[in-house]
Amino acid sequence: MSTVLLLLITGLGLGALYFLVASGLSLIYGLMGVLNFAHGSFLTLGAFLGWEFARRMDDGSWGTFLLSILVGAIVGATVAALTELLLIRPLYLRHIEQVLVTVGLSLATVALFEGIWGVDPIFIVGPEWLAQTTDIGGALIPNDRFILIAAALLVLLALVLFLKFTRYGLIIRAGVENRAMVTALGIDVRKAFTLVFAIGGAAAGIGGVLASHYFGYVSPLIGGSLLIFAFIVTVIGGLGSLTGAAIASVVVAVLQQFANFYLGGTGDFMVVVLLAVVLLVRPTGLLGSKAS
Amino acid sequence: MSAPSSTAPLLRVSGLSALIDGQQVVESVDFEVPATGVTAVLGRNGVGKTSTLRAIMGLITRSGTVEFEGERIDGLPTYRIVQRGVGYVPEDREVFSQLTVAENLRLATRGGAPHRDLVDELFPDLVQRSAQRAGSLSGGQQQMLSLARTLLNDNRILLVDEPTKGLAPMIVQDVAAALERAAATTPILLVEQNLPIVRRLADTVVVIEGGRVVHTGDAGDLLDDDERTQRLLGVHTTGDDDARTDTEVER
Amino acid sequence: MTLIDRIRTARATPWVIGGALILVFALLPVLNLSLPGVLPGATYTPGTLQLLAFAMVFATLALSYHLLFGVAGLLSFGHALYFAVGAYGLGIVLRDTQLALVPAMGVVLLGAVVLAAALGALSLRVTGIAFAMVTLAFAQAGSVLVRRNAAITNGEEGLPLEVANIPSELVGVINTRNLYWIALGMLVVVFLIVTWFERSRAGHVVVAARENDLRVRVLGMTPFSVRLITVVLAGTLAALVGMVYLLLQSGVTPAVTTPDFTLTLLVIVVLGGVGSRWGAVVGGLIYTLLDQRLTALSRSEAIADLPDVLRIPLSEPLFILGTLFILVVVLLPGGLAGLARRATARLARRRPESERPLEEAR
Amino acid sequence: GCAPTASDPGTDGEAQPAVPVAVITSETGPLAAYGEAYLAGFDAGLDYATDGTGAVDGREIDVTVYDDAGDTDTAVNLARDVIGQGVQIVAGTVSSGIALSLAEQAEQNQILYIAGPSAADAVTGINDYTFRSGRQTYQDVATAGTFIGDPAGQKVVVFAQDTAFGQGNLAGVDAVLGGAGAEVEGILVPEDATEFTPFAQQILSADADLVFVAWAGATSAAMWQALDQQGVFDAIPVVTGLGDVATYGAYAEASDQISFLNHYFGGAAGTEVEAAMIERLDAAGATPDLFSPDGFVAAQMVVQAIREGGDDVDGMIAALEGWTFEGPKGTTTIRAEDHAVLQPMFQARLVEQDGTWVPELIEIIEADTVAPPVVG
Amino acid sequence: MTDQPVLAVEHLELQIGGARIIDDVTLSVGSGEMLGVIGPNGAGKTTLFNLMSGIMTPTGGRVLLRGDDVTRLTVQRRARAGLGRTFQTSSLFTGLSALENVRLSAQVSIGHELSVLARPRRGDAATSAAEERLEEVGLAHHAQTMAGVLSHGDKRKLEIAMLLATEPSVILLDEPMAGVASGDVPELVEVIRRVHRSGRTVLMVEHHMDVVLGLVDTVAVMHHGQVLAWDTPQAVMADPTVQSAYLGESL
Ligand SMILES: Nc1ncnc2c1ncn2[C@@H]1O[C@H](COP(=O)(O)OP(=O)(O)OP(=O)(O)O)[C@@H](O)[C@H]1O
Ligand SMILES: Nc1ncnc2c1ncn2[C@@H]1O[C@H](COP(=O)(O)OP(=O)(O)OP(=O)(O)O)[C@@H](O)[C@H]1O
Ligand SMILES: [Mg+2]
Ligand SMILES: [Mg+2]
Repeated sequence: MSTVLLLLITGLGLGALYFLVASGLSLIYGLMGVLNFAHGSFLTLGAFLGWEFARRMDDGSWGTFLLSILVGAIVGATVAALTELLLIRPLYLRHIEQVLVTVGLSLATVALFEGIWGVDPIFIVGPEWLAQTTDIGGALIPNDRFILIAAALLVLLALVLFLKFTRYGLIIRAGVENRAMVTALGIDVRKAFTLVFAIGGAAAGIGGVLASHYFGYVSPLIGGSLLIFAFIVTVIGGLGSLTGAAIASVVVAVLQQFANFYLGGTGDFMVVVLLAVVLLVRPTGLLGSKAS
Repeated sequence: MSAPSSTAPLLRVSGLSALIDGQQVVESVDFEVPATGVTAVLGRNGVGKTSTLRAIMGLITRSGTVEFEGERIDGLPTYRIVQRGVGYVPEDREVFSQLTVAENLRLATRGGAPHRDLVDELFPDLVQRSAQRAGSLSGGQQQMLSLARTLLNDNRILLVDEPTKGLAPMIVQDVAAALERAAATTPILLVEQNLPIVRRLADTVVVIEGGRVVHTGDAGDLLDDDERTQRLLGVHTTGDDDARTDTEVER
Repeated sequence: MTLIDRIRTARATPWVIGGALILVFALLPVLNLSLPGVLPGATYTPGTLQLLAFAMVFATLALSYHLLFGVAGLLSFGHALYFAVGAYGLGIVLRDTQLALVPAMGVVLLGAVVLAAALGALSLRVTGIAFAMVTLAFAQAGSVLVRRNAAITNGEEGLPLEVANIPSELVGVINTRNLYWIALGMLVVVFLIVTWFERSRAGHVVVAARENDLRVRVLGMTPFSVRLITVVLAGTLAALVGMVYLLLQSGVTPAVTTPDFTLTLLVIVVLGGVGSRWGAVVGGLIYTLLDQRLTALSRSEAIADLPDVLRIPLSEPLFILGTLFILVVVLLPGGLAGLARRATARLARRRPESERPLEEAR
Repeated sequence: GCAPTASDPGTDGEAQPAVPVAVITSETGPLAAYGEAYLAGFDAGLDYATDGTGAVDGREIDVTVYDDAGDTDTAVNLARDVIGQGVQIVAGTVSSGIALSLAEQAEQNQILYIAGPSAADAVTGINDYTFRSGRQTYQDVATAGTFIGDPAGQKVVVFAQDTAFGQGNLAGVDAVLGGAGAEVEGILVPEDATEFTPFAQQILSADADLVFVAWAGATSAAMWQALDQQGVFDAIPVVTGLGDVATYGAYAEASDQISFLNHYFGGAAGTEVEAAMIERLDAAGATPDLFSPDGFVAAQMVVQAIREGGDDVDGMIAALEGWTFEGPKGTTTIRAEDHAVLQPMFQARLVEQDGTWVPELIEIIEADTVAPPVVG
Repeated sequence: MTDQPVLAVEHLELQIGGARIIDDVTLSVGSGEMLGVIGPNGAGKTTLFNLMSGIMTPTGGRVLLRGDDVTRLTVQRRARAGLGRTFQTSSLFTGLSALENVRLSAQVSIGHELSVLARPRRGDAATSAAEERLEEVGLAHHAQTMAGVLSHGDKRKLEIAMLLATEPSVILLDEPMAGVASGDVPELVEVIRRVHRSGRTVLMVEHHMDVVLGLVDTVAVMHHGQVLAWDTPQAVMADPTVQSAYLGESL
């Protein structure tokens, strides 16, 4: 049944992309309680600068491709850290305002990108191999899906290790609940917050470069179009649970694939229904522990 | 005014004022904490005891000078002040309710955990519940955790805000004993409503009213002076008031 | 100062100012005032009246959103849905039935009440960010339905207003002033309704439930019911606004069903100052005027001659708007209402802390 | 005439006042590029039609351009503003949704409206006051039909997005080719889908004689890649519409395997008027593109309306209805019954030239061959 | 212990993840009676109150209010049936003024509290009732202060004022004296006594033993989720198990 296989594996690839976008979002949201609307912009900027870098090199080589991912990560981390320092930090304790500032940032940056790079999509090419396919059980799977899946697994692993083996996870969870008390234990909580933002931004940057290869173009709207799915995935997965986000990414993407194909293009609709059902049945999401 | 002491005071507060949302809650407070013993801050509800402690810790915006070991710390951020060895036990427990007991303690640990044994001995309940979320602890258990977080580390001074509130009489005795022990090496600035405890621990008292210091002096002198205690704290320390407020644990 | 005192004394002045403002606004169509740069022409010209009416529609919509977000503390990402129900509902009823305008509006309002009650009851089973996401989901589903069912809604291309059963006084550019007065009237009425609700017992309880849900229950009240009342009221008012919008714009497109549209409302309410009715109104007016006029500004000669680093950002209206919004959030806590309050406080010497009105203490 | 406001100056005895014309189109927003091409074409057309004077019979044409930013509300507000100021001629906009709203305003206020490159068939025949200056979806589809010779007995798959545009195309193909005996099947992909591989599989299994792809927007690159990867091009001939210059890169590997129907590309028509248009565009630093003729023709229509109709809207309408003239694409007729613009269309292919893809004409399709049926 | 208990629990049980927080508890209070609940920290006192008031649902057993089984009723239904409580950690409408807090509570007892049409006014029944209550607990001077910024002790007093304003017939007080300045304790004791004498049934958790002993008719001692003793104060105090489990060695 090669169609089912095709739907499953491409669904997995799409899920990997969702997770790459959602991971940073989930990290920031889960730890800091900031629903980062500007996350899409981090992603877009990563994609654009990754492309700007790649086109200055000899297009199409693997080295360029990998370096452009690195560029995306660095760019994402830098803007995210700056955002935290300049916009989020001054709004300490004002959660809603923190969210709003990111809304404003996303509006402004998308407009700015349009001013700089124009509104039209810019079509891009990567290494030859990415555009080719691999035959798996009769299904021709585009190769870039494998890259996406591998990258998503690496990011998941890296984030889980970061949270498990450093104190930052603890500091930030405590800091979100009662920031003053963390400082009263002798800990500079602000540094930890900036770091988490930077890491989330780096994940977004990586996601951006890979997304641009998946879609075949970069455009100022590339981040925004993925953001809503990242939100949904984050919430379905459970607030603050990276593994939850990973599972939810795959569930959402596969559901979307199948519904689009077999149920007359109702993919988005089904995802929305899934979200509503999950929230009503289990408000904390699949793996979320704390109620909000 | 201050307690007779051969050494220089460890903590000197002068002209400390604090403003919260435009309201003066601490007004030009002066006092000193000597290098040993317990200094108690007393006063009725809402007079500014907690605010004074928070101002020293840099948790609210303040003006005036705070000197610790001869150096000014009033410009430092809270975490720097703590890193210098100023331990703080807040009034409202402020445990991290989403974290487990063990995580709360782990977070609080600064450079090893020199006094883990003391804490374990003092609050066996916590050892037993180390995997429980702090938010589901009983009120008293949270209070223990809050104390434990600070007693865990080596500190040069302790600022403790109503440590015995909500604790059962038996634990109150234990905590008092622990503080007494700690005070032998680490001076304590203590806010406490339980006068028998104050009488047992404190050497010096600072009485606050309306955000100002209205009395500083020897603890015993004040508590033995019924008329003055009545005036400053609204309590009879002797006599037979029918609520017998001060004899709570003495029997 | 408590609510009760506020009703009695301190708020008398704003009401007087408000009355005067209403009068001035009501007279604008017969006056010849100009505000170059802000308004496209003199106040009696249809273009200006149209713009002002459009801005008032948004101000009113922001007021209804204020009920949810500012009063009940419910962060909704789906308020656009009810606005769309009003606009699309009226458009469809007018097209497919022979009902006259007023009965048609009645039918749609009824529909909005039912829908708000049903969806509200469902989504209020969760709170906080989960509530935001459920409302987002419902609105998103609505948006998909509107875009996909082209046979009913005309899909992407938008639904035009069928004018056959509409009084001719409401059709055409010459009659813009009538629509303007309707928009103004609606703004005033909705403002009064919102004010009344906030000061009613239920209004107080919903604020209390925002502060401490469990406490409300322990006192023997049901936060759910009072929140549902708020959601239904806000949804119905939004539908009303949607209907006036349809009349004013002679049509509606799926753009008003998107979460982005709700986000705009959020931006407006914050710009004006969360919790402040006046803030919502002023925020709505200013935002819409900026939104509509910045495009003209960004095309101007002055900007075209600037060097690239300045020209590129400044020729993007959304960039200016977004940046402005960020600045307000970061630098002006409490939005415009907060600014106004601080200014008056400075004038009247420092007001004691205890006089902070209910809304701002969050 | 029906002057909309009392303050309308009408015709005083003094020297001829300028004729105000409002052009409302996207200069910013998602369709800004189309708007730019349209405006450049409009300027060129005005220059051409007035012989460089910018005036008709000594009356200055006073064109003001407004930016609707791709937003319907903004466009309606602008329209009502200019109508309030007494403007009787409004042209432009690149989005069908906005065009329909403006058509509504034109009817309510009885002014002349000439829609821009908005392709929706619904604009045709919508009301007496609304005209268009470009082609409509039906003409695209009909052009696609010219690729399969005799449609009878052939199977055609329409691969499109599930949007008004896509559904319009499917309906069009069904009418044009289905009517001529072809079996038409639609594969409609949800607008927001990002993964097209399974749909490419679906095309293959449909086993058709021709695939007509109607696609707009940024996802086209990924869509074409999916078709290529799954081997659709090797199996079935593929036809689609050739978009503006910016999209030439979207077909990538697949470029030379696709047959294109085309509304216009620079140099397609080879007419004198086209040469005049390109000359003026070049002078203004613009490139001839998909929607240059739409602007150009709009300006020609404006000039015609003013020349023949003066200040009277009904007169303008009468002047345009049934008007046949030489446009940049060739001989063009505005059909009196429903204001459809009958015009030649093109078949094209992409060829590689100096590392980029450029269009090359295959054949010009006569206006009559692709004329839409009369509305109403 | 009277013939018709106003509030009773029978074989009440609560298990969370294998831990028995409440273990087969049977207790009852007769009309107009005052029951003190004491016990070490974490014994399950607050949990017992949570089960009684409906904030938590038991895994076994029943809660009876005036003979009716209310085990499955919501918090608000029980509150409407006259069951009122305070919280160990103050739970207030922090963004509303003290008066507003109490007025909302009074609104409930007066009725039509969810009316969209009725508006509260100065001098209406709810408002004057609220003002009286604030006066009663000694918070009149803070009527306009935001509840969230009140000092700790003042919050405790506000809790009681809110409770009284709902005119409950059965009252659960969870450590009402914790954090109240010793000078103000007698006054609050007096308030509670007055409330009790007006015919209300009171259950009180409190660690201030002399407050408990001075007020209550009966004492229940809890330990590890069980009722260790349930008797007159004198008998309970004399019980050696209670001594060792709760009071510790006296000074
Ligand atoms: N955020 C705030 N805004 C305004 N006033 C405040 C704020 N926080 C505290 N206050 C006021 O400051 C005063 C001092 O409070 P503080 O908590 O220091 O008192 P306290 O002496 O510790 O009282 P208690 O014995 O009840 O704990 C109180 O009157 C309180 O209302
Ligand atoms: N989820 C849980 N897992 C394990 N134990 C729990 C859980 N939730 C509560 N507990 C325990 O249940 C016990 C009951 O707590 P409760 O708050 O009723 O005590 P309390 O008698 O009121 O004590 P205090 O005097 O300190 O307020 C505590 O020991 C607490 O740690
Ligand atoms: Mg205090
Ligand atoms: Mg307790």
